[in-house]
Amino acid sequence: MDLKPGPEYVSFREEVKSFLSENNQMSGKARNPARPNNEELEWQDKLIKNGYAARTIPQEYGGYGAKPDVLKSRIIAEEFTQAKIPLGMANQGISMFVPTLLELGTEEQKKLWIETTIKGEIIWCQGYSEPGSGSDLASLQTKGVDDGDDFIINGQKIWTSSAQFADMMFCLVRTEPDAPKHKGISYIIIDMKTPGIDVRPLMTMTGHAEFNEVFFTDVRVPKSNIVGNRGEGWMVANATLTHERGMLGDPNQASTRLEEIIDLMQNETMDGEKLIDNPVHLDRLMRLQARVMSMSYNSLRSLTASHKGLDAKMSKLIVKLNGCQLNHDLAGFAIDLLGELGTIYGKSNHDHDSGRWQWRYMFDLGLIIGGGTAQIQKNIISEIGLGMPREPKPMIEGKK
Amino acid sequence: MDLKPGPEYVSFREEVKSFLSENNQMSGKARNPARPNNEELEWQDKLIKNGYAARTIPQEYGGYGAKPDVLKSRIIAEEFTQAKIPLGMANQGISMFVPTLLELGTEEQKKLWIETTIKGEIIWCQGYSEPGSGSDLASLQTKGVDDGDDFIINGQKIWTSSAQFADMMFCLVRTEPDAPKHKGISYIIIDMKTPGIDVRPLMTMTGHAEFNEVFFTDVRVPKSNIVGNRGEGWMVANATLTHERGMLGDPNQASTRLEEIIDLMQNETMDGEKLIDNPVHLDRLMRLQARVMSMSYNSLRSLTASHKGLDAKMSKLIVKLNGCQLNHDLAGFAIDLLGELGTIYGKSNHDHDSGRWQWRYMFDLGLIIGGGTAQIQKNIISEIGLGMPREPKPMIEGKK
Amino acid sequence: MEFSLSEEQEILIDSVGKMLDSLCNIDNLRAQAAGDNNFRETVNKEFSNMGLRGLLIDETYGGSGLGVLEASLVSEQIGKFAAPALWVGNSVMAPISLGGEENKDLAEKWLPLIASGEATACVAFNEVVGKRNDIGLTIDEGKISGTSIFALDGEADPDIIITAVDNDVYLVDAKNEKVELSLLPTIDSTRAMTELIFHSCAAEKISGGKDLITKVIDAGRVVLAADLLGTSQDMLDKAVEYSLERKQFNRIIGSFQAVKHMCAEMAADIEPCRAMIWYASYAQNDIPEESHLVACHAKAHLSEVAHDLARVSTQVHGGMGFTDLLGLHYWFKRIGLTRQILGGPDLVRKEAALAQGF
Amino acid sequence: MEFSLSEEQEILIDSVGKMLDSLCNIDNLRAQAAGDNNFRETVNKEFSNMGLRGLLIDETYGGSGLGVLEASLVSEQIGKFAAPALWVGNSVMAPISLGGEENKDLAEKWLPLIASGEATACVAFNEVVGKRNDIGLTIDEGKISGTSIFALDGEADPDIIITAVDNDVYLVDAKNEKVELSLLPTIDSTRAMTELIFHSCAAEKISGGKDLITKVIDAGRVVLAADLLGTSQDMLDKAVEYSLERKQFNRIIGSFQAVKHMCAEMAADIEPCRAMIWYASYAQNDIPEESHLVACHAKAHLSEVAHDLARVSTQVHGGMGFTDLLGLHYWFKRIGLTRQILGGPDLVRKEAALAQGF
Repeated sequence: MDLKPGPEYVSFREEVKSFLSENNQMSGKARNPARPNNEELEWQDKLIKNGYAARTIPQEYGGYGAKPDVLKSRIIAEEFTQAKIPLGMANQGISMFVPTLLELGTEEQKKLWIETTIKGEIIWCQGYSEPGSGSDLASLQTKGVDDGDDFIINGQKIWTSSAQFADMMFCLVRTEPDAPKHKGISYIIIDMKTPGIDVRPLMTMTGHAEFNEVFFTDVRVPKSNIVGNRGEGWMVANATLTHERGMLGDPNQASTRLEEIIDLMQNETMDGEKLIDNPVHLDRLMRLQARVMSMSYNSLRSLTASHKGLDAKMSKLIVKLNGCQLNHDLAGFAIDLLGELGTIYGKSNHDHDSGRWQWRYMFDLGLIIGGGTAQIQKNIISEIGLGMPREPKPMIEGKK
Repeated sequence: MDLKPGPEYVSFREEVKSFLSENNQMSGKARNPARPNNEELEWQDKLIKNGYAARTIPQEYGGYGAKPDVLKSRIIAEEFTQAKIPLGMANQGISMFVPTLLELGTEEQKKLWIETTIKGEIIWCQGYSEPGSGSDLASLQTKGVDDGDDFIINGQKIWTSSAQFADMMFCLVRTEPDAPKHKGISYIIIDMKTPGIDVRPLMTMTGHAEFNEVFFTDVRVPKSNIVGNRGEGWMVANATLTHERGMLGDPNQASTRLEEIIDLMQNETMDGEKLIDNPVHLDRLMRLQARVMSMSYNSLRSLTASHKGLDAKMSKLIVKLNGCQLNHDLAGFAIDLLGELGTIYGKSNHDHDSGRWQWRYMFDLGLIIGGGTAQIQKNIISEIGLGMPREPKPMIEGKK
Repeated sequence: MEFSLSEEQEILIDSVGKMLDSLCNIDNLRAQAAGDNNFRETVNKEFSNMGLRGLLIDETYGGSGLGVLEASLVSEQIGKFAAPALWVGNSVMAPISLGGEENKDLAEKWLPLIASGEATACVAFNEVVGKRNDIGLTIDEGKISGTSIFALDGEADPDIIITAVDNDVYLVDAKNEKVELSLLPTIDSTRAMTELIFHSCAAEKISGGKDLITKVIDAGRVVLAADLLGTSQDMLDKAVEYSLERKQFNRIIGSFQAVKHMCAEMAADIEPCRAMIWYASYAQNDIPEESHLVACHAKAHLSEVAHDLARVSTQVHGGMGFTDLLGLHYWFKRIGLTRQILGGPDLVRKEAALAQGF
Repeated sequence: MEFSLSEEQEILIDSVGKMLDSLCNIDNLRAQAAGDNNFRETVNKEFSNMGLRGLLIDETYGGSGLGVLEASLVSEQIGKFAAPALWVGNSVMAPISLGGEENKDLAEKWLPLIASGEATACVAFNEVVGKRNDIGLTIDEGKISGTSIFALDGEADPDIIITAVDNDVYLVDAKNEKVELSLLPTIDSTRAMTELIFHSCAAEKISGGKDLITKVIDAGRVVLAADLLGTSQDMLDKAVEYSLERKQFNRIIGSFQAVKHMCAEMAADIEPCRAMIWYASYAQNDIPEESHLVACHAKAHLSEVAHDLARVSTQVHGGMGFTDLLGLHYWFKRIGLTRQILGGPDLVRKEAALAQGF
């Protein structure tokens, strides 16, 4: 147990700091949520060259080629955040597709896609969920019919963020209709410009379209676009699905929100009393602060484990369930603190940031549901974490 | 909607009041938890004669013979409680066995048992649960082997309160080993003095033995002791099981506890501040008070329904789940209010009633578990109340 | 003693329910969210036609002379359909404000018009419930200045404004150019909220003082609580219905114990609230000594129960609950807003404690 | 940066765990509950033999000179087995009270005896945490009068009493007839609680003042929180184990989603607490600027989590959990007591807020 950084990391942090001070013209620059503009592409390029993006991607594929070091990655994240300077891009292509390709792609696929992806020249979207296949993803129905050198794809995907501007999609398609559900799926790369692809924005409860639906009608894709072997797409996808779950429920977000809430309580008043002076509010704040702290320390713990190449086990399994709920509860608290003002959603001189809190409150509920619902998370925790049996298959189905 | 009582009930309340003032020598008399003594037997007799006990039991079986009127029963309960005068006896024989007999017993059985039971001359205990059959009661294994005019009973019962002093037991026994589990059970009357019955006190977490285990070794019981038909005991028992669940979670108990907690908060201090002046405690008190109120009003609602002979449906189904949890939470709050003093359990000049609260906190947890666990209650609410399907039978069992 | 609804009350529920059922659908809610007023106007015209607007107004003024209980039963239906009906302000708080004997002339002038639907009243009590930051009203020589936010039923070009300053209730001519009305953008497009800015605007005092303020707020809270009951009960019904249709793992999700227990817990929480609403509403007219306390508890308790229920029901709906496709979020957001108006739960519980001298 | 336990720490856990595993069983807990002291004496003798009592005491005084983190790791094992070990008072709070340079002579006199197990210390800080009703201590010309309840580790005929009055810590000769010790009857028979009555009893002031009081209470709270972690983690493990054995409806109950999710929720709640205990304990020695706040949060948060977990674990055990047959209630009650001592969660959260100037 030693929370003081070793000399190697002290000097690394210095490097990062000096790089940031040399580049403080980037400070406060917000990232374009859609396609990166030229300035961002140049910035990404510079970050890769200096090892602050695509850090562990081999140089032959355009990366920086450093060996993995979670502590250095954390230092980069911390310093960039503090300097309010945009970090390297983190889209689904970079965080999910590239790792998959590195693990299971052919040499040709790696050469073809990794460099352009990490540089931000090519944007990817993910085609996994379907309207009928959420928790039960493996039941997905989008079909790829074998037609010589191609597959002809028909079906529908949902929850595909950035599909509206993505160049490419990595997609799960049922290519072996007769195989058992987990063994009939292939992981296929699809060019979004292929005829027959229709992208429709998916409006959510927040009033925004954070996601899309993607419809496929006789979309022709060469078989060479399969990653891994035909019929093994489920296994290929799971390599990165676990990765995605790790990303949800990040405690740093909770810490930041807690700080924002404390500011709010120190600035807003009710009947002349600062909210921070209301003992009932304070008690609720302390309860939340304790949860935030415990989750931050928990992440230090699993961080150390992965740094040592150990399995963080339960301490990792609970992050999505606890983290998303905690973020949601924090937003709910902020709204309650603002009371009627907390319901303002839209342009108004009475908007004391409630719009942001309300968006978070709703979007986080989506995160509690998405990427493995809370119920699925509890199944995973009890089965993988506690060694309890899986739900027995029902003899008869549905209502008696 | 009219919470003012009708003239019939106003005058009835007067009758009760005057009866109580004529009998205020009984005021403050505690009921002997075990067998009634002579004074109690005489009192019970007087109550029956005046229609304040065994009110709706037909006169031919020693009752008062009034027609059912839940409002009058409530008035009796209210007035007796206020006058601190002991109500009519309410043991399992009176509350569960007698109603069963009235509904399904033979004329001979009624003549034989009802009068002696309601007068308190004969005390009954209930032999339903078994160590291996709690939630899944119908799987009970206590066997009754057919032997001419008798059954020979072997097995074990658990959770039998008052078995240590009861004269008789009404008991569920598997008499048809080859029938499906719900169809192989008979409801049998057993004399506790029969050779082969061994009663052992069952110590619980409270440190007291509120229940017993009862062991049967070759206990011979005449077949004429069956109530209802052979093999139909499950149906017979359920007539009263529902009745029992109605008794658990009574909101009047919660109201009384809330009053006690308010007294406590007005009398105890922390660092010189009355507990009632602590805003955080007050907020918690108000949350509990709202739950108590909603459950009291809910009971008025189902009371009216049963008075009209209607099915109270959901408003009745939730009483056990909510009521037991509420009582438990109230006890937990009282303990927290007393803090370290709240842990005192035993003779001490620092015992500010914490002994009573701790006993309730633990015993109520037992009630949450007993008489249909919270999980079973939720199954019932979702299936009977909301029309959701029953758990499908598993194809394979246990751990995969 | 009879703690149940009368036949007349059941008929009232049924007729209002049928009327709203025929008018309300997701397309209308969407159009309204997009700024179209037709839906609101249709609903409120129908309320006039059915003579509902004067439900609480004395017969002598052309109303039905019914009580807060009936107002709550109607409110529950409004909540169930997330309907944009003028109700808690125009038809509950305003009539009660003007109903007292001491205000006969004001009553004679306005109540018949409100009952007939020819006039509507906007009610601005937010700042006597609690003043946020520097928002609030002052009165000087009969003229009101300042800002009041989250006023009720101000969206339909009201004729009068009922508001409270310090310890008195006032009536203001809403057409007076010394007062500006504007809609507040909130999460809930099914219930409009209005901001009022007074520039030393003339006001008539309504006698009744602090007691009247309390009485009006209590009624408003109970009727809002009834709205929460209707909205959340409907979210539970929708969750059960969805769980019996949606299949995953070759089973309807309603056959999974986790989903069943989520629904059972919602039912166990909401069911006693119905009796609580009945009692709290009945108490407003018939048990004066309890009316304030139960009103506070009804508003606070329903706010908590409905708030949790909205989240769980959405979870049972899974991804569909999060999208706009089913429109479930209109109910979710209506609960989110109603929870906070006329006092959020913390604030109201504090009042409940005060009411008992704690 | 390394947020994990060292090999030495793992060995410490392992050896203490093995020792307690060999000594502890339900029969011993029952005998102890019935008033038999052998079990407690055996356990504490073994603690001396293993040199654990001086874990926090400087090597120069014959201790191991380890930190609060190690004390918490031991405490977690003690909690896991619900063992009657003298620990938080005698081996944590007392050594820290006497550890300061300014108290060299007292340290030289007592710490070697505590380290060797020849002397034991009872710690009475309850009233500086919070005074209930008229209970409390006063000091007049170096003599202490009054009552202190819920003193720690006073059951084994202690030699000294460390207590705090107003803003200072004091050492009292426990053999002085001016102080009476008696055991308090609590729900928890696995941890003895002592009442002390002082009749103008001579006391030596320990320098350090208010800061020392805070430092000692913080360490005590963290180590009690670690005890709660051990007790509740064990209750979760027992629940899972039982659910995999117990059958109902021809299935092990651990295959029912309701039971699985109860266990998953317990795991999700308790797991982050382990990291919290590590951090809070480490902070006591290495992050002084955070030590007070994290100590408050660790005690309050673990008290809440363990309290809920104790209830749910008992429910998973069904009727068996409610009986004495499995003895599960010894863990349940240990949590019930530990939650309340050195400050219940409400009180400690208030301190946490104060610590941040709120």
